[in-house]
Amino acid sequence: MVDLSVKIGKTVLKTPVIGASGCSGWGVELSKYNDFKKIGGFVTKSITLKKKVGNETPRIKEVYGGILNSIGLENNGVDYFIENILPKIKNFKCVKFLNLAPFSRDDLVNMIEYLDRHQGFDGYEINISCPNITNKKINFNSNFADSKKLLKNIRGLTEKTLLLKLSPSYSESFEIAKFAESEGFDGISFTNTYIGTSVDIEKREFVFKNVQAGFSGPAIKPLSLFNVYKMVKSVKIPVIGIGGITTLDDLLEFLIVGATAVQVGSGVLIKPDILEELSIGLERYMKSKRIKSVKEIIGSIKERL
Amino acid sequence: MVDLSVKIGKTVLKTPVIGASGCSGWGVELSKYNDFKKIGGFVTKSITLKKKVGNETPRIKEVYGGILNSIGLENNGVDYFIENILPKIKNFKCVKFLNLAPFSRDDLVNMIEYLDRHQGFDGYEINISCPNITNKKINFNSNFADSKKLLKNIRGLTEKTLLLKLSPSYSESFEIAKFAESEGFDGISFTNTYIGTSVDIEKREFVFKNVQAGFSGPAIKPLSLFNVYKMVKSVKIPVIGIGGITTLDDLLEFLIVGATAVQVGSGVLIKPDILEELSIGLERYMKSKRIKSVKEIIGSIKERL
Amino acid sequence: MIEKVLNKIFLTENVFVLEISKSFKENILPGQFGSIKTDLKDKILRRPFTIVNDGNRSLTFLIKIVGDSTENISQLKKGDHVDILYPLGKGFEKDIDYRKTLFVGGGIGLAAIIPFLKGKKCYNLIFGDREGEYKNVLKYFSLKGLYCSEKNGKIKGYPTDFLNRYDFDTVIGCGPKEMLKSIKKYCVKNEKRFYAIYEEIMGCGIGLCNGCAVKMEDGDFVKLCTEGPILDGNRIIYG
Amino acid sequence: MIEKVLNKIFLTENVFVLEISKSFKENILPGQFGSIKTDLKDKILRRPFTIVNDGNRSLTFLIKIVGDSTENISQLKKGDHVDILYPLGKGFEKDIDYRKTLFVGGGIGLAAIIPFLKGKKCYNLIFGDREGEYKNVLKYFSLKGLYCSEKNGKIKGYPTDFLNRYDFDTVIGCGPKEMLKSIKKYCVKNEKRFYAIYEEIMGCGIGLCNGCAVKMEDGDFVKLCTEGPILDGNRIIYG
Ligand SMILES: Cc1cc2nc3c(=O)[nH]c(=O)nc-3n(C[C@H](O)[C@H](O)[C@H](O)COP(=O)(O)OP(=O)(O)OC[C@H]3O[C@@H](n4cnc5c(N)ncnc54)[C@H](O)[C@@H]3O)c2cc1C
Ligand SMILES: Cc1cc2nc3c(=O)[nH]c(=O)nc-3n(C[C@H](O)[C@H](O)[C@H](O)COP(=O)(O)OP(=O)(O)OC[C@H]3O[C@@H](n4cnc5c(N)ncnc54)[C@H](O)[C@@H]3O)c2cc1C
Ligand SMILES: Cc1cc2nc3c(=O)[nH]c(=O)nc-3n(C[C@H](O)[C@H](O)[C@H](O)COP(=O)(O)O)c2cc1C
Ligand SMILES: Cc1cc2nc3c(=O)[nH]c(=O)nc-3n(C[C@H](O)[C@H](O)[C@H](O)COP(=O)(O)O)c2cc1C
Ligand code: FES
Ligand code: FES
Repeated sequence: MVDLSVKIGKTVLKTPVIGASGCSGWGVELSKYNDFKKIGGFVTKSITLKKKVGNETPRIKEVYGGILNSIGLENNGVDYFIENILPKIKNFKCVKFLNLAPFSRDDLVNMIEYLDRHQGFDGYEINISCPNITNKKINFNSNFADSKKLLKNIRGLTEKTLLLKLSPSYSESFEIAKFAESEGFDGISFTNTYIGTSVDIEKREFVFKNVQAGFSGPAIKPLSLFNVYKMVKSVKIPVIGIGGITTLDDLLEFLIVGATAVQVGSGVLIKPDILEELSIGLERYMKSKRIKSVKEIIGSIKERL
Repeated sequence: MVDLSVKIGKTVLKTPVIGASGCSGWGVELSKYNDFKKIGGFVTKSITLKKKVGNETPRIKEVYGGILNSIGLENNGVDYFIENILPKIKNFKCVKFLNLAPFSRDDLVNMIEYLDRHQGFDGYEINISCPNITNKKINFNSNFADSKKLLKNIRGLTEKTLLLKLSPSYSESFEIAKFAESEGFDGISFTNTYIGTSVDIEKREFVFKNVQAGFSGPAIKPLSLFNVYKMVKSVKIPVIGIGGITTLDDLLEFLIVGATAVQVGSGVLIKPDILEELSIGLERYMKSKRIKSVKEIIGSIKERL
Repeated sequence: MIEKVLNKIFLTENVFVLEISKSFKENILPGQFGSIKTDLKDKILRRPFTIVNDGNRSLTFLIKIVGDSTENISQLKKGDHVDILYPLGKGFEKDIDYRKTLFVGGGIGLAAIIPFLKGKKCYNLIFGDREGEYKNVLKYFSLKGLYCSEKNGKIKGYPTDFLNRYDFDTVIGCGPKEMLKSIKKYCVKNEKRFYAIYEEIMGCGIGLCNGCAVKMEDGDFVKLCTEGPILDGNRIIYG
Repeated sequence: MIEKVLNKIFLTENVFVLEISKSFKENILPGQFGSIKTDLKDKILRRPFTIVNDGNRSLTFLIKIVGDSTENISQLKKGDHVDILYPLGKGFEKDIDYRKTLFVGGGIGLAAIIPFLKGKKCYNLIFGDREGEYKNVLKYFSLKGLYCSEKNGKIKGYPTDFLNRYDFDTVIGCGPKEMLKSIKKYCVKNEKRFYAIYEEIMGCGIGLCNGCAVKMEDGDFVKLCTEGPILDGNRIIYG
């Protein structure tokens, strides 16, 4: 038998394939298309302290090779999640991370304190890198000092696995990742979407009311592959590689440069059973190459020094 | 008749469509595929002071929706250019910019002093943003102070049109652009390629010896469109929009967000007559919409304040 | 889910009927749709199409060519494979009093109305056909109703100009946003119920992405793909 | 340049002959190639293929399916359009003393040799056919020579094992890099001339991008697409 399992903090995932936040809904829809016993897990849609109405439409636009999205973290807040959604996903057989999108340090502390009293999930992915929130003040990822204040002593609030999700658009991300490592975070989810835009030529207007939107999908894979390699070189804690993964080759490339696991976002929107398909594909590849454990692949890149 | 002409510094281009550096060779090959009287112009391959041998092969790899390249500024140096190439391109009927890739301030000063004694070209595009030169010391674009030292008082060396080519990978690019504006540069060419990579799964090696390579083509258009919009907001001098332009719609999007002209790179490698085709396409579009001058399109985006 | 093309008939220059095999046994309710992924490599998202007829061994779609994907689908031949997720969306389960209900269709929006009229003898239908292209479509599905068109055709005008000719308490309508907007105005003023079969660009089509949000009057957003596509037309804020 | 498919014949399971119309009047020299852009939306670069025969109203190619673009080209039907730039590359203009010249082909590399042998009665040809798939290809182009294959076939071994059977002063060879490498070793040792028809991944194919560089012994790089594809095989450093 081949061993596809990977460990991040206290969490052991059966396979390194995870559904990315915002593209996995609350897992309920996803469970109809994937056998949860055969995938690593998924990350929930971003949860904010209070209910958050999303951005104006259009929120999504297909462009050559990818998707521009400006959803705006639409969700019903942490209380609604605890009452209506957690009960439904508690018994899902795969790993579940809750993505938290704080607008202040208090938000973050309150959310973790509310949630940590409950069971049925494996940890938190703190999202400080949403490109669709125009209020600059709370764009932590772009400012090292703000991020430090936000993340200081968060570790002490929970025993559960703690991940930090970062954006590729700010060089500060690498410093912030090192700080999170020193604060005891268990892993870095890298990257969130890239900042792009689109123009409606007839109307001479930006397609999105916020002008900018998050760009994702196969078109950005070479960018994320390099970013993830750079992040693997910057921190010792596990890095979860994200960005344009839709095929087995993509998955292998990210593992080879050193990602401990990967997240698939846009890929799930196109093919909702892709998480199971990639896990099975990886298993077949390892059998055909007589690779006993996925750890033999992770970071197996021959460095040219 | 519709007026497609645009002005950058002292240079008037018949159309806003320019062949990008590195994808237009020395113009000689390009002249076989485009009627030079019907295009804006082209930028030559990067010229270095002394002959520069390019990187090891492979130097180019097609990926989903784009091209990764690690050419490494291969050229025969400024003397060879003056003796063997300039004579051949002097009488081409379109605008010609010489792209200079200095490894030091002396390089830049010497090159301009050699070249400025000659006629047959319209100006210089200073390239401080090549991602395929691994020697960090000369990666000016990543360091504001180094760039300032490099660009200080260059303006005085030439009356010809002076452009600065910048990379999207460094937030410093916007500060450097403002400094160039204050130093009297005539325009900003934005963006150079994005940094990406690719892995050979069987060999467990990076495809490119330098690990990183320049990513270009349709896949990165939404990123460049936003970057160019941000640059237009940062400087008053003309911005030449570059990045993934292959269709008339792409060209119109860049003009609408405020680019005075555009450069086409990868698009030329696919369709060498694209410069003429886009110029004719723009003319037809303007006639059908009864737009008399391209200036009515440039920056016509309705801003949402 | 991979299904097979059974039949394809062009009714007009750019509107065609597509029939594909049906492997799932679930029966399909009016309003439910399928979401097709073409093999165009540069098109990422699936495209949604109303299931016009559930022939329990086959599914029928009525598709108008408006862009690359619909163009690609129009070139499928018998036996070709179709990558489709179905049935999606919430089906219409309320009973309909056909004597008191007015169906209003505009252009290709007619596709969403057809499932309601299957096998029905008498119903009230107003159909707006801007360029007068849909005559064969009505004939093919043997639909009868007040046929109006701006350009040619006996009765000139928009569908909404003829609402007052009918005595009804409910409208079920599908078509361009301007048409739905003026139906809403009429129904709110005259206190009529209005079910709108709405169209908005979709991402996943199965409730994962929040990309298909439709703004309702209380400022809230509703997911078109899982809570729709049939929504309360009187509360939609038409963008 | 848009040409039309005139004829397509499969000679083996994945090797086919493609004949397209020729609108340019220029005559084609051995070694010159055409560069085809398929309509696969996610494939950016053109693919180069040797012009195997210049029939002054048509061009012939011999193509082996190795990936998406060659697969796509193999599905073209009569009358379909082909987006192709030609003639590219520097043609071989030296005259050849066929008695003193040895042609060596490996696998699909044979395609680059064929133009040299057109209409020639006697020539020396060694052809290496690793999996023994090319018999029909040799027959189709009525080529005769020493046919060797590692697996089946009478004569076992690599083409380069049989060089010493011939008396020659020049080799013209095309095939996998290992084969070219061992031909170079032999030719340098025995002071023979060696023209290698080299293959490397190309960008533009017309001298714009410097992407097709081939490293030569003096450390310099040579552009395969404009200065090749026929190069001095004794000076190439085979990657
Ligand atoms: C619930 C639902 C049911 C539908 N049922 C049908 C049907 O039965 N028959 C049918 O022909 N079409 C139907 N549509 C519309 C169909 O999905 C679009 O025509 C299709 O997505 C266009 O894809 P394309 O690639 O050909 O065009 P694109 O290149 O994607 O776009 C071409 C043009 O069509 C517009 N467009 C694209 N997608 C949509 C959309 N979802 N809604 C409205 N305009 C759009 C674009 O703005 C653009 O102007 C339905 C849409 C929804 C949301
Ligand atoms: C000057 C020249 C002449 C050629 N003439 C012929 C010919 O007459 N008949 C023929 O069948 N092929 C010929 N080739 C090779 C042909 O260009 C490649 O087979 C084709 O580009 C593969 O495209 P693809 O998308 O099908 O495969 P891809 O998906 O691009 O690649 C599939 C595999 O083929 C390899 N490959 C791709 N391009 C090349 C290349 N240019 N050279 C070597 N390996 C490559 C890749 O590394 C990969 O392993 C020639 C190449 C050159 C440079
Ligand atoms: C429609 C959509 C919604 C998303 N919402 C979130 C979100 O709420 N929180 C978050 O951290 N990332 C969000 N993302 C980013 C993805 O998690 C992922 O980081 C990004 O899309 C890159 O991966 P991909 O190319 O596989 O999609 C969203 C992406 C998309 C396409
Ligand atoms: C093969 C190749 C070689 C290039 N060489 C140079 C160069 O020498 N100097 C330079 O300033 N930019 C160079 N570029 C960058 C292009 O000028 C352009 O900025 C970039 O490719 C983005 O535009 P595109 O998407 O239209 O290609 C090169 C690009 C490619 C693809
Ligand atoms: S389209 Fe994704 S949630 Fe409705
Ligand atoms: S392939 Fe572009 S220069 Fe040879």
